[in-house]
Amino acid sequence: MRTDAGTGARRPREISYAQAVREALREELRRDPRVFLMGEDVGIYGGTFGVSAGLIEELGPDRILDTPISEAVLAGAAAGAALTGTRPIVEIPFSDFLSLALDQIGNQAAKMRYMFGGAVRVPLVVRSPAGSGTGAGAQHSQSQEAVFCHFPGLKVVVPSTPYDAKGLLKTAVRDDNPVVFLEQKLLYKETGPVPEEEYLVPFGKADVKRPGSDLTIVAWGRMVGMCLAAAERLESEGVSVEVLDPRTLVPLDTRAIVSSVAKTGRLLIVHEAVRTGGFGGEIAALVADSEAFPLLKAPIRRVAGFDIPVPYSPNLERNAVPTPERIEDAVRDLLVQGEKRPAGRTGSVRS
Amino acid sequence: MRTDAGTGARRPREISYAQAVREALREELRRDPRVFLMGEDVGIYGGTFGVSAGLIEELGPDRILDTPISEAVLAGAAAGAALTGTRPIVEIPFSDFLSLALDQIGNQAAKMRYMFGGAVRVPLVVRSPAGSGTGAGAQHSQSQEAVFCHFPGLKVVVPSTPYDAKGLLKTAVRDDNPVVFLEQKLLYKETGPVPEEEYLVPFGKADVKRPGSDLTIVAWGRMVGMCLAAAERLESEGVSVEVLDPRTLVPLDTRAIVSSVAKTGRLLIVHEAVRTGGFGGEIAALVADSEAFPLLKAPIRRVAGFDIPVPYSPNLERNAVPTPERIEDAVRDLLVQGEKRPAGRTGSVRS
Amino acid sequence: MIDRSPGTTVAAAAAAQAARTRMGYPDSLLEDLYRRMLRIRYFEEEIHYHISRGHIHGTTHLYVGEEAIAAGAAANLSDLDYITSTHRCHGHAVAKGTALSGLAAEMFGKRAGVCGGKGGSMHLADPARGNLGGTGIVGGGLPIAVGAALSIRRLGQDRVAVCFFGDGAMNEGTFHESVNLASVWKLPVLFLCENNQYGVSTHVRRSTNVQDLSLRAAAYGIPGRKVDGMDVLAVYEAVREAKEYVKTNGPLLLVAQTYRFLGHSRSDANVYRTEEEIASWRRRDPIPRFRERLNEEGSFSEDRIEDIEEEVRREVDAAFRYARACEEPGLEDLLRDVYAD
Amino acid sequence: MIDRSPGTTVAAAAAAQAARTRMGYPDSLLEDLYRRMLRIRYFEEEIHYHISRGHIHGTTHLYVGEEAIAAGAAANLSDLDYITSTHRCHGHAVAKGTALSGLAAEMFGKRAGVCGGKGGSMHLADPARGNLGGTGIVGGGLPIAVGAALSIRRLGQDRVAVCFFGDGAMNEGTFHESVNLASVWKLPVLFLCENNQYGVSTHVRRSTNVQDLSLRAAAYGIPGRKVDGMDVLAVYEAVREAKEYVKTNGPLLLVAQTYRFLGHSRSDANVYRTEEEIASWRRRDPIPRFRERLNEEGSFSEDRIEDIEEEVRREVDAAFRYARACEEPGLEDLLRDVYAD
Ligand SMILES: Cc1ncc(C[n+]2csc(CCOP(=O)(O)OP(=O)(O)O)c2C)c(N)n1
Ligand SMILES: Cc1ncc(C[n+]2csc(CCOP(=O)(O)OP(=O)(O)O)c2C)c(N)n1
Ligand SMILES: [Mg+2]
Ligand SMILES: [Mg+2]
Repeated sequence: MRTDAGTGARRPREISYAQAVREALREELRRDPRVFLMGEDVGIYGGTFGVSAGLIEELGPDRILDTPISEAVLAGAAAGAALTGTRPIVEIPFSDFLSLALDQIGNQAAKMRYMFGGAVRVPLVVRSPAGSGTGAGAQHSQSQEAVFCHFPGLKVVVPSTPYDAKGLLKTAVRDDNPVVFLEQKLLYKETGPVPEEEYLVPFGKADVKRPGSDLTIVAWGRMVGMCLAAAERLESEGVSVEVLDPRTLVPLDTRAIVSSVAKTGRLLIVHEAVRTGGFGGEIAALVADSEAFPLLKAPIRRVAGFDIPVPYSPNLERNAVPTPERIEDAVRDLLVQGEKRPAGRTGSVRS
Repeated sequence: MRTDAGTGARRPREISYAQAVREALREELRRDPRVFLMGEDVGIYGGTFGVSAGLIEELGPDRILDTPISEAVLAGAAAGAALTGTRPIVEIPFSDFLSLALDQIGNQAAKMRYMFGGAVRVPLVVRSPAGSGTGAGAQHSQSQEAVFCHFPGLKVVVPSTPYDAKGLLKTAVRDDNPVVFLEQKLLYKETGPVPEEEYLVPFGKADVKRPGSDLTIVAWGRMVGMCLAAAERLESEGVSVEVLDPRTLVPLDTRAIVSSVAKTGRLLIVHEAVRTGGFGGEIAALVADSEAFPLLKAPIRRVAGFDIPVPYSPNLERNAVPTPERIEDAVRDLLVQGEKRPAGRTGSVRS
Repeated sequence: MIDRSPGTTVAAAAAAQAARTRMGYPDSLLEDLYRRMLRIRYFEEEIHYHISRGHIHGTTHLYVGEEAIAAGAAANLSDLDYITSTHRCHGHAVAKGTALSGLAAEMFGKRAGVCGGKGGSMHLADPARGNLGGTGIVGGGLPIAVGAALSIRRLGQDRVAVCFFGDGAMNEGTFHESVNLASVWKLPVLFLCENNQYGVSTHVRRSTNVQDLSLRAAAYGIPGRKVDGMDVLAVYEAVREAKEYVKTNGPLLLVAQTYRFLGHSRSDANVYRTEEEIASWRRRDPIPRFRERLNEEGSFSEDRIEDIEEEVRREVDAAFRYARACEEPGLEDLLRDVYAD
Repeated sequence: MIDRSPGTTVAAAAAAQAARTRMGYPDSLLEDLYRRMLRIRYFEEEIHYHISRGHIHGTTHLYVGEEAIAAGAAANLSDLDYITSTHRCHGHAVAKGTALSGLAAEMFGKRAGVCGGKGGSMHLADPARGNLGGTGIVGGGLPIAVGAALSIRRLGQDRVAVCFFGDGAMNEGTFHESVNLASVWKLPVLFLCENNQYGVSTHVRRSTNVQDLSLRAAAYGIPGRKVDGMDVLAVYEAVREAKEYVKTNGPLLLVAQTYRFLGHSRSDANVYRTEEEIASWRRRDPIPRFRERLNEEGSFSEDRIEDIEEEVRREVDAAFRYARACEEPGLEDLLRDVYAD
């Protein structure tokens, strides 16, 4: 905590998302000697986005392991290590490459506990940066959280702020299950308040990033900030938008989502991943079969990435994923829809 | 066509799902010399489920290629071959192993056309048996169609009858895009009418497997038969269920689904894949944002696999995925829900 | 993370034993090796019987013919040492010392099974005894073994990880990545290839262009060795040496030549092998072969051998009787144990 | 499937030319090699300039220092032969003969780019000229090359596939699976490893335990060769021989020793290499080295060499002027070309 000059009020310092991740890594590595970090160029290079910079100098090459380029064995070795008393964290330079490790993550690590009748714990974290916007093309820009959510046994985390990134990563490292931790590469340089004291952010607890009454936006990762900015602009039009960030998709805080929608009567889901097969479908389906369903004043809408590989050209790339305009338009449209609807729509709540 | 003894009416012969797939393979291999089949043990062994039995004897080892056990290179080599003038079909013994080839399927084959600005076509088919019920455990029993649906550039096919299997596979082989063709291992021995004359089943066209007026079930693969049986039993209770099989999930016949739901006012989605992140969410979301939304008389429900790895013990395995009872109960519950709803619910149709 | 209690290897115990037979090995070791092989053989024969009668559902991959490898390897390992296994995992699980009752119960999908009935034939495991489990993914176990060795290194333990895999698995990318990583980090992993000549129907000559699989070690700068996988003592010796080597020097690739006497799995019509080929390998059956040596060269009387056989037979029979009588898991187990809290 | 028109290799044309210099090669070939290298170097220098000024967004992986490999290899290939490339793909694309204007336009994300602006730095491709494209997935191109060779075989064509990949890629599972499959099927693939000593910051000695990467060929029963990747004629010769070899015998692994003079990518702070190491490799810069030989041993006057340089310079400048002036793709292009009808 810092003291505000003048007032003397304490306010938390601001650090970047990348620094927040690094702090979580450092603290957990120092706390527990069983924890180690391995990945391509995580040592003196500091990782592809510099997140682990300085750690090898501090903790040494036994704890921060540079590896050959072989994602499958890294994920599988993490599982094997997790089974046998250590707590690995694996960094994969871009989350697109997780496809190379999917078998070890989704068919081995995720299933071992169940397959072995509960006889093991598999405490590992796979960290990897996701998202578009860096001009790196179709194979370096995807958001594939939905794929991992479809493998029971995995937990899936997508932090949207430095505060959440730090607190969730510390929770992930202490969790006894395989966790896929999708950092947002476009947020790495964004700063935000992060307490100096230790804290954890629990899994399965959504965060109301902004309260509102007319419409609920559920968004995660980089989209949260975009939705908050849209909500701000819409406020000047007299529209009150609630922005809810589930933070962890598995486990999902379904109750918080349903309550919010029950309150506002309108749901917009925003994600960067391509629409078809994205996790927005899951959330829409959960709400469409919840006690909020009869309270809906408008259709459930998704604003998501278009169903295309991420293009390279900057203008195309920017428009391949949700834009502030698309989000605002969707909100406005849902509000008009709501107005059009018959009054009898607010039906009985399903038990 | 056979002639019915007595009446003289022609009726199609009945063959098994496996035979139907084999016929499609044989016909396409004979029609086009650029087509070839490769995979582990597809030669004299006839493939893991005997689907390609006899083909190597007929067409020779240049067209039916036994391979080493290395799924990633098979998928990638198919992409490379497809780029350069041939039309490969790859068999992967169990669709669970597609995770090993996901990078080549989802990051290479699926994206090449777009990434290269439309300069190439990538005509390949990856065939693989999906589903539980064989007592083979968690790594041999999954239904992962949703994963492939989330990679734009892929088409995803899940045939539910011998007729569809044959017609869709022939279409797949002629398609100029990468197609993931998920055969249903528990259907291989099921028989059904298949004309002797050549026919194709188009992609993107849902099939009404049974017309009805009270509720729409959307189901695919092995679940279609289970839903049809449930619909039959429910009919005796005076419930008229429409069973719609999209047949291809990408491209998806959204219009057919929406029209059916607009007609019946109720939607149940049934899939064998685990619920969270399954393609049922996508369909629920599409309907919840369609012109059928204001016409819904009940929540949209999913009956799906539980969010667990597929267990081995027969009774557990059977209950890990939808059962006739769960389907029937869901239908009954939705009908009760509908009765409870206020009349004003059938609101205006969104343009 | 698994809880474990320490153990000693049979090898260590054997070394302590003074009396040595003409074969140069203590009787205790010879008996142990014979018992391990018999246990596997009888276990597999029971499985075969119950499978063919439909008492066990699902597929199975029987180990009959390959027993010398698991037995010879496991006799060098304590409960503290790790193994990773394959789809053909019964033999490894039996050899590693897990009670047959739990293994048999698992095969019948019973709650008392080593995996609570949730794993099945391809996933027999016993983490508390160092068996990190079978996997249905060919090549899927190799990275796991590397990870176990990473823990050994990180925790400063005096253990090894033995990674079983087949000739077919050797062409998976995970083989390459795993051996390479283990060699770069000099991890204590013994990569033990069971070359039974076939991956399903595909002969090793059609799945790779290199005749001697142990040559692949050169690609990783590690030693590659071969051993007659039909000779349990040869395997025992090779693994003993290899184990000492890998503890201080990093991985080693050991290729055991062997043969599976039965089909690949339940549904194999055996169209890809000749009767002569099968017969010629059956003549090298590791069990009668070792039995003869026990009898002729060892200090084992025919009576004693028969007693051992009888004992193991009873042990196996009891395990199967127990397994069949056990209760099935209930639906209340269905959703359990996906996540650890 | 791509449409293509036939072409001849520079090598074939050169062989036809009677006049030979003291170096034993026709001037036309020497000039061609020099031009290819210069084109790459100048192209990369322009990219470097525009990147550092923010005219080009995204990351890039420059090929400066490694030009001899792409140039020496491509001079052996016609438009009918295939290559697969990597994330470091500019040099391969330039060498394979694609017009610089389309490549430069792609780098600027323009609609006139070889990929319509959709691919970018890591995905330069020209399927009509046999370039099956770069890939952002390390090791991702190897299976593609095997597939191209499968088509060659199936269609009875007299072509080869040359697969470029890095020392780092050699530890990916796809390397293993691809070389193994090509060797089993004896496909006409030349696996050409550009060993620039590093995968990002990781020296090859820390990513594998085998000192001489060409030894890995032994694991697949195929020949492994080494070549000085800083000597364009050595590469030319090695690839010429290799090409003939692979056409009839199946794959070959050729490892070219080289070095990248610049950082791994845009964001490399170069903390992992010493100035001396860089300087020592820079002294082996393939371009001045070959220039000297042209001048001293060839029949090239200084004037002629300068003319060539001037011409290439103008060609590159024109390409970049063109590229910058081209229009961006419009939003109407955004959803196009995901699927072929
Ligand atoms: C990744 C993967 N690919 C294919 C299969 C199907 N399959 C099961 S066993 C087997 C053969 C394995 O051969 P090998 O490694 O030699 O072991 P063996 O069966 O001979 O003991 C194959 C192809 C699989 N289970 N996993
Ligand atoms: C599958 C995958 N893993 C990691 C990366 C990140 N990455 C990009 S280039 C590179 C190094 C590649 O080394 P090498 O193959 O030697 O090629 P070089 O860059 O030296 O030309 C890495 C690790 C990637 N792009 N793809
Ligand atoms: Mg084998
Ligand atoms: Mg390199």
